Order: sequence, then structure tokens, then C-alpha cells
Amino acid sequence: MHEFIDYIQSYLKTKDLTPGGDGNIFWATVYILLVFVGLSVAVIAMNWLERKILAHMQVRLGPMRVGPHGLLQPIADAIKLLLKEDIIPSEADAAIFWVAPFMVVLSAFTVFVVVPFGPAHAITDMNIGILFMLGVSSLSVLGIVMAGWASNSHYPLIGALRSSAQMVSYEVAMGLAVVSVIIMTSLNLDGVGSLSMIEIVKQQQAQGMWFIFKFFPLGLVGFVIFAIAMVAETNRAPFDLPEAESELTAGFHTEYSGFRWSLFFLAEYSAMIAVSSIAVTLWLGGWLRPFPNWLNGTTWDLVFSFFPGLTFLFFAAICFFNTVRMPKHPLFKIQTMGLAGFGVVLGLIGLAMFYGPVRERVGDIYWFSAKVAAFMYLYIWYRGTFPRYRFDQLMKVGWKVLLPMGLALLILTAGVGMRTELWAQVQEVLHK
Amino acid sequence: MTDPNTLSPLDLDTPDKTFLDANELVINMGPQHPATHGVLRVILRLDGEKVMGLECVIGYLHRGVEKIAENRTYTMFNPYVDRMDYVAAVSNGLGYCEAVEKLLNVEAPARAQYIRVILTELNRIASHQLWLGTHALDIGAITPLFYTFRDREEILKIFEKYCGARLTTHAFRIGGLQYESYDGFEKDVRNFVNFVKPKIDEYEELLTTNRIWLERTKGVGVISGPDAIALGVTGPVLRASGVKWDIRKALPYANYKNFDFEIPTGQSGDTYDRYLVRMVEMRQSLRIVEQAVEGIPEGPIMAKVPKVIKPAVGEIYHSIEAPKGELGYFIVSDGSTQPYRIRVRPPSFVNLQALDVMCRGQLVADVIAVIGTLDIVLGEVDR
Amino acid sequence: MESMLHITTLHYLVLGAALFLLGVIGVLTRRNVVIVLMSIELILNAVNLNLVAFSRYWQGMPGHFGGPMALHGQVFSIFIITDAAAEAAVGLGILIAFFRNKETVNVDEVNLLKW
Amino acid sequence: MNPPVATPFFFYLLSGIMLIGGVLVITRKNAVHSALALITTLLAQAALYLMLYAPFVAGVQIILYAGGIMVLFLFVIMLISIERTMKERQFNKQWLVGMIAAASLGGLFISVYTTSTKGQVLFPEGRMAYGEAQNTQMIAALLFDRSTGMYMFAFEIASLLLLVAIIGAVVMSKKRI
Repeated sequence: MHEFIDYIQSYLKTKDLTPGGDGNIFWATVYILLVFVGLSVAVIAMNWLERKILAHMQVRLGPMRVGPHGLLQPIADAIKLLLKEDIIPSEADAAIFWVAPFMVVLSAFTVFVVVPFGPAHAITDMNIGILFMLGVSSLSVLGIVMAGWASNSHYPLIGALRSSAQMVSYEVAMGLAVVSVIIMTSLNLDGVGSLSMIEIVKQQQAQGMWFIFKFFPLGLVGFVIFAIAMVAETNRAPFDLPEAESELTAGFHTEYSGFRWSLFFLAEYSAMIAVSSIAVTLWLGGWLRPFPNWLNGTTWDLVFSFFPGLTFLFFAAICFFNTVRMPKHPLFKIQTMGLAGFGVVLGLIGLAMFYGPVRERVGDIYWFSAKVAAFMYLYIWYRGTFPRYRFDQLMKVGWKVLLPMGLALLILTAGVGMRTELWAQVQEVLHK
Repeated sequence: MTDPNTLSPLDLDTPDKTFLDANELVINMGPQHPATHGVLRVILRLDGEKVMGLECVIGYLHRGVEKIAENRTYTMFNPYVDRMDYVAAVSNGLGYCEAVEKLLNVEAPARAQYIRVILTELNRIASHQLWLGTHALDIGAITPLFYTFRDREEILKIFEKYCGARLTTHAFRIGGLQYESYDGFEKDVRNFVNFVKPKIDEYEELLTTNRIWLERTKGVGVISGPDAIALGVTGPVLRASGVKWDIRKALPYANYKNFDFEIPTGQSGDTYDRYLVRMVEMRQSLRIVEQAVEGIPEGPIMAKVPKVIKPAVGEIYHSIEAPKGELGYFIVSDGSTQPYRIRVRPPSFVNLQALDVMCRGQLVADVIAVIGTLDIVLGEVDR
Repeated sequence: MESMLHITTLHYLVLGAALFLLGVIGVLTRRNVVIVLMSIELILNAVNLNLVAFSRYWQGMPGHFGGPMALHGQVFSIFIITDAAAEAAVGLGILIAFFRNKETVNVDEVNLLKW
Repeated sequence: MNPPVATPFFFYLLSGIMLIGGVLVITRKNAVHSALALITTLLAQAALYLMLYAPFVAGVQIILYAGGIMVLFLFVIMLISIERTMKERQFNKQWLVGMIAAASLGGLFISVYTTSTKGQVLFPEGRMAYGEAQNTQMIAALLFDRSTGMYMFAFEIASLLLLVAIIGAVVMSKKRI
């Protein structure tokens, strides 16, 4: 028992190691559970936020009935989905039909093994981090194709073919943008780059610049290519053809219902979070706080470290603001009291985050999540604004616009990078 | 895979040899499909995503309106016409009442004419708003739907205040109106005109210059002017092909010749032009409403019509410009209180024939856009 | 039993050989061209497994071929994966062309050089 | 560097998956099932690569094989109708010859692996384990580096091969050029 506690504590003494890097199985398990739970909560929150934000963009209120401001609506939906009959069409290929959603969910969740929420806050740090993420997330294509084919119906099949063609073609542009970042990571003293997610962020820290600003506008162009490709990769509006409701009813998951359908839903949202975290890690400095050059110094570090606590306090304040007017109906009274309780919990979390050791540990997670949340808002915004591309136009954008742009970007980045390296060497020689 | 030829009686001029013949896909779209605007069933023959031909199967909403008419008196049949094009019920009523008035040789008084024009034009705007919302939804833009429904609500409120119903209004009577306009009717209409003008700009802001919207609508579902005329297509679809034909100008009915308005036309006859034409039409309708509300005269609202309507033996064809095109009523009277035969020429039904021509060689997604741009209402197609 | 619990290079080689044999059986006996192509992928993978296992083996060996830079096997396996991609693309292209003309995917019906 | 955990267990698990997958690939009637079995095999193999301290090859295996080539396979299987082929005979007439050839090849493997050991292991495990931390960088050095790189030419040839394959595939599958 004593050894076990020692084993647990041994990891806490290491400051800059991920549990995987330390080889500590206990903490790796804890981290896996934490990421899993956090991701599920994020998907639930995203579900509610998407409905609310989209509704307010469209001059309506969105869910209002279940819980105060519909806060419990996602839970109600989840219960409904779990209780629904799980239909497998009689002509479907049952085994594949059964496996497909799990395949999609697995690939969407597995990528979070290497997502760096902080220098030590990742399940593990792989030498092939970004390659792993791209590779595993591309496996969801297989699940989608399986789902579409196994349904043995026209609409799902077309949806599956569309979506796999779309994902495969946008992966190319995505990969090129990613490679341009990997070239940027190699612009250090020993000239060795890295595919590791943590190392990429550390390079941005070392070079004193987020890669979105590197070699302006090259970094920005790469980011834009990735930002477009990642929307297509996750089959979201305006590239949501595979599930274009008005054309293909629901695309590859037309025949799915209940629990299995909700797995697809879960996978879609966690894939959105996954690609957003790639974008954040590669271009937006991962867990680094904003304005590191402009507002530097320990004072500013302290100020920025208060942000997580303040955010939670802000949410708590919103909750309390909504409880000021107490409704008469007893049911709504309970709801409002529940909201107040939620506000108290949020406030306590916020206060806890001002406590020194906690503050140090959550700062990086907070900034990472905040940046990912900004991307999530973008996704919702796109959905509220854009019509849908047609399939040939989508392919045109992917192959004729983004791919040449990506190639040119890659060559230019390599060229500019070599020039700066040469320049550094010349300087070195001159100094000698 | 089923042999497509045995599945449907598609009469296609031999398409070019397809990529994988064995995999030519026959897709049954509808009658339960979110984008067919009701219970339209379209049998699509696809080569990959390319449409090789299609056939519309209609009749799922057939209620025998024309047959019902033969067993009802002229007055009793009046509410039934609202149920044909239920998003433009007022226009249907106007067409029917004017046709019977023509048969009886009476004319509605001037005040009634003005109120009729106001309500009909408001209904045109409502119909176009509904079209815009659903059309944009089909193409994937979900937000305009809610904007247009928010504004259409104001029109329905005016209808409700005027005659107590929002959708199937039964607003007009043979020979004029039953109800005098309520207090503040003119104010409501003026307020509405001022309210909706910036809103139309808002719709256009979301769509007109949106790159994706342009790519999805330009060059899609093109139909040339002569083709459109040959198929009997009318309304905005015809005008977008460059044919300046609007019954309000060409064969003026009601008192449309008193008003100053323009007939917008397009050039290329594609989906984008049809969109623009309808947007301009909404503004022109507002112009008509503005003029009409300024010029409402005082006076009676009902002409002298006998209690029991018994037109003389004869037949009449009368058509009006409904929001969707030419809406015609052909009425045969045998001198009794009931019409011997009523035949309706519904614009949606005739326009729907152009679907095949417009969709050949396009992609599946375009079929959705074209069905949307035709602005069909299945209640009117099937009657 | 001891040799069972201690995984050596030989274990990987035996696994590779087994996969190779499965691939060979598939290529020689199946009629469906798609499955024949997949069996070829199996063979290539068996080879890859051997190469990577040997790369690991040489990394632990002293001498000219050994040492930390003894990753030649891995480099070779990457080349083989590239080849597999090219082979799959061309093979499936031929398959499509063939299917379009003969409406069959059976390998023993490919008995004409021209049709 | 961490000591590897439960290597035999994972080795036997993964090799079991691979062998079952391989058997399914060559025995299934339905080509889609075969493809899925092959994907399972490939993924298990990627895990084996990780056990062999070759993470880069594992990544390439996942991204290219499982994510790329197999999607291509699935695409083609879905394009060609398979209902008819499923009803037909699955094995060709020379299956006996094939089995004999495979059996003799297997015998050859067995004889090689068993006879030459003489009581000692043919290829003992490499005792020194170099970590995967720099694996990608070292492969890159072998491929591209000025001093240590020796596969640059082969790399270029491979790219040429891919180009030819692209053109070939397009020419083959286009209906008219």
C-alpha cells in the first residue's frame, strides 16, 4: 500500500513529464478518465451552446423548457436517445452495421491521447504526435463508409461515398498545411524539427512567436488552409454535404437510431474538438497565454493567471443574475434554485482557481480550452451563415484551390526557412 | 440492382454511355422527403451524382377540389379554393371571385377593389417570403427561414385582424367583400410596409452576394425563354427567362391598371435570376400596396349580387397573376346554382413540368435547388 | 516455455512467415480480383514486419551494421508502403476498367489480352 | 526510457488478431468483410511496429494503409456490384496447386527456422533498446541528410513511381481520354 502511494506521489514530483512519458500507469489511467469525462462534458455543453447560439442568431430562443434556459436539455436528449428502440434494418449487414459507430467514436476519442492541454497535461507525448492525430482521425472515414454500406440503402451509401471522398481529399490540403508548420519547428539552433505536439508548442515558445504570425503571411495562409480543411474534414456546414438534410435525408446515418445514432453525434462533436485542438496547437500557441511578447513580465503573468478563476466567477454571476426574479410556479422555483446551486458550484470552482498551486496548474488548460472554444463558436457561426456547397464545388475548392495553395505554401515556407537559416549562419561566420 | 427501365416508365432520349452502366442508380425522392415541399415524389435516374432524367409522380394530395365544385353552389365553393395554394389563399380567392363576377357580369365596387389589391399583394409578399425561406433552407442556409417567417408573421397578423383567419383566409366574396376594413387597417399596412422594407435588404444581405449562394444558384436549372413558353411556364420562372409577361400588366384585372409598378425580368433564366426576380417583385408589391393604401376611396364594399347566384348558361375563363404564375379558372355554367364544371389552371402544376428540362445533366443537389426555385405548392399541383 | 515468454526477433519472423503464407494462399486460390489484391497487401505487410523486426535486431547489435542508426529496415518498409499504394491505385484502376468491359471481377475470366 | 510492459501478452494478442484477420481476408465471401478484416490486421500490425520501437512506420502504416489504401479498396468494392460475385464459386480451379505451393513454402520456412538454431536462438532480441524519442528524426536523417543520408535517390525514384501510378490509375479508370 505504501509503495502504491509512493508510486502515485512519484509522478507529482516530476514537473514537466506527461504520465505516459513518465511511464506512470496510475496517472495515465487517471488522465484518460479525466480526458474522457471532460470530452463528454464538452460535447454536452457544445450541444446546448450550439442550439442556444444558433437560436439567438435566428431570432428565436432555443431550448427553454428543460431546466433553466434549457440547460438540462442535452441530458434529456441523451436519456431519450438511450431509451429509444435501436433499429437494425432487416436487409442490413448486421455485424458491420453494429461495429461502424464504435469505429467512428473510437477514432474520434483516441486522438485525444496526444492532445497537449499543457506541458505536462497530456496523456502521453508521442514522437509522431501530429502524424498519429491525422492518421487516427482519418480512420473515422472507414467507420463512415462501413455505416453507409452496411445500411444497404441508397441515401446512406451516397452519403458515405460523399463523405469519404470529401474527407480523403481535404486531408491532403490539411497535411500540406501541417507540414509547413513542421518545417517551422525546425528553425532552431540544431535545425531539428519535431512531430510531437508538445514539442511544437515549446518551439513556438522558444521562437517567441505563434506560428500563425511566423513568416507573415505564410503562417496565416497555412492556418487558413487548415481552418477551411478542418471544417470539411468534420463534415460541418458549409461542407455538410454527407448529412445534407434537404438532399440525402441524413446521409450515412439515415438508418441509425437511438444509441448508435448518438454515438455518431458524439463522434462528430469530439472530432470537431480534436481538429480544433490541432489548429490551436499548431498555430495558436497551444496552452500559451495570449500577448506573451507585448504584455510580458511576472506582473502580467500573475494577471493572466487570474483569468480562469474570473471566468468561472463570471459564469456564476450570470447564474445568480438569472435567479434574481423568483418565479411563482413551484416547479420553476425548484429550477431557479437549482440554477443558484449551479452558480454556487461554479463560484466555488472559480474561487479555488485563485489558490496558488491550483492556479499554476490550470492556467495552461484554461488557455488551451479557451482557444478551442473560440473555434467551436466559429463552427456554429458558419452553420448559421453559410449555404451548403455542392459536391463538385466542394471538390473544386479542395483540389483546385486549397491543394495548390498548400503546395505553394510548403515550398515558400521551406524557401524562407532556408534563407533565414543561411542568414543566421552568415551572421555566425561574421561574428567569428 | 433493379433494371431502371422496368421500374419506371422514364422516356429518355438515350443518354451518353454512362461510366459504370451496371451502377446507374434509380433514386426515389419523396413523397416523404424534407426537400420536396410536401408530398411530391420524384424518381431520379442518376449516373453517379449526375441526373440523367427524372419523373414527377403527383397526386398524393389529391382531394378532388374540381369535382367538389360540381356539388356545391358558387358561394359554397369559395372557401375551397383557399385550400389549393394554401400559402397564397387570398390570390386564389381573388381569381375565383373575379371569374364568377365576370360570369355574372357584375363588378366589385372601387373600395372593395382597392382592399382586394392590398390583401392580394400582401399575400404575394408572404408567399415569396415563405418561398425564400424554404429555398434557402434547401440550399443549406438555415437562417433566412427564420427571418422570413418572423416578417411573414406581420402579414398574417393583418389577415387575422381583417378576416379572422391567418392562412385559409376566405377574404373575398363574390361581388366584393364581406367585411369592411377594420379600424387602423391602413395604419397597420403602412407600418408593415415601412417595417418590411429594411428586412428585404436584410435577406439580400445574407444571400445576394454570398459566394456560396452564387455558386449554388448561378447557371443551375437554366430554362430558356422559348422553352419556358413552350412548356406553359408562367410567373417569376418565366420572367426570369427574359419574357416580360405578367397578367397584371398584360391583361389587367381588378384595378391594377391604376397602379404604377414594374415587371422585373431576368436574362439567363437560372436559379439566381429567379431569386432576384422574386426579390424585386416583393419590393414592387410593396410599391403597389403603398399606392393602394393611399388611394382607398370611400363607398360600398359589395356590389349588387343576387342572394342565390344563378349565372346564365355559358362559360368563362379568367386568370390572374398569382404569386407562382398564371392562376386560371375555367367555369362552365348550366344555368343552375351549381357550376357544371370548374377547371383550375394551377401555376405550380404547369411549372412543375419544366423540372425535367431544368434538371437534366445537373447534379442531385441541383434538383433540390430547382424544386425550391419553382416554388411549387403540392396542394395546388394535386388539387 | 521460456522461449514463448521471451519475445525475440524470431517470433516476429514466424508471424511474418505465417502472414506471408496466408497471402500466398489467397493469391493462388481466390477468384475475386479485389481479394487477390488484398492478399498481395498481406504479403507486403508480412515483408514489412520482417524488415522492421530486423531493424530492431540490428539496432541492438554492435558493429558496422548495428547501432542507433540501423534504421534501414524501417526506411525500406516505408518504401514498400509507398509501393503498395502505387500498386493498389493501378491495380484497382485496371480492375475498374476490366469490370466496365466484362462486368465481372473474377480473375480466371481474365483470359484475353484484348477485348 | 520506460521498460516495456507485458510484451509477451501484447505480442500474442496482436499476432493472434493479425492471424485471425489474415485468415478472414482470404476466406470471406463478401469483399467488404475481407477489407474490414484486412484493416484490423493492418492496425494490429501498426501496434506491433510500436512494440518494435518504430513509431514513424506505425504512423505511416495507419495514415497510408488503413486511412488511404483501404479506403480506396472499399470505394472500388462499392462501385462494382458484388451481389453476383458472392453467389459464384469463390475459389478457382487451381486451388489445390495453390495449397501445395503454399504448403511447400511453409515447409521451407519451418525448416529454415528450426534446423539452423541448434539449441540457441537464431536471432536473439536486440538487447540494447534505443528509444522511439528520436525515431522520426533518425529516419529523416537516413533519407535526406547530407552526410548520413543514403536513400535520397531511392526516395526520388519512389516519388516518380507514385507519379506514374497516379497517371496510370487515371488513364485506366477514365471512360474516355
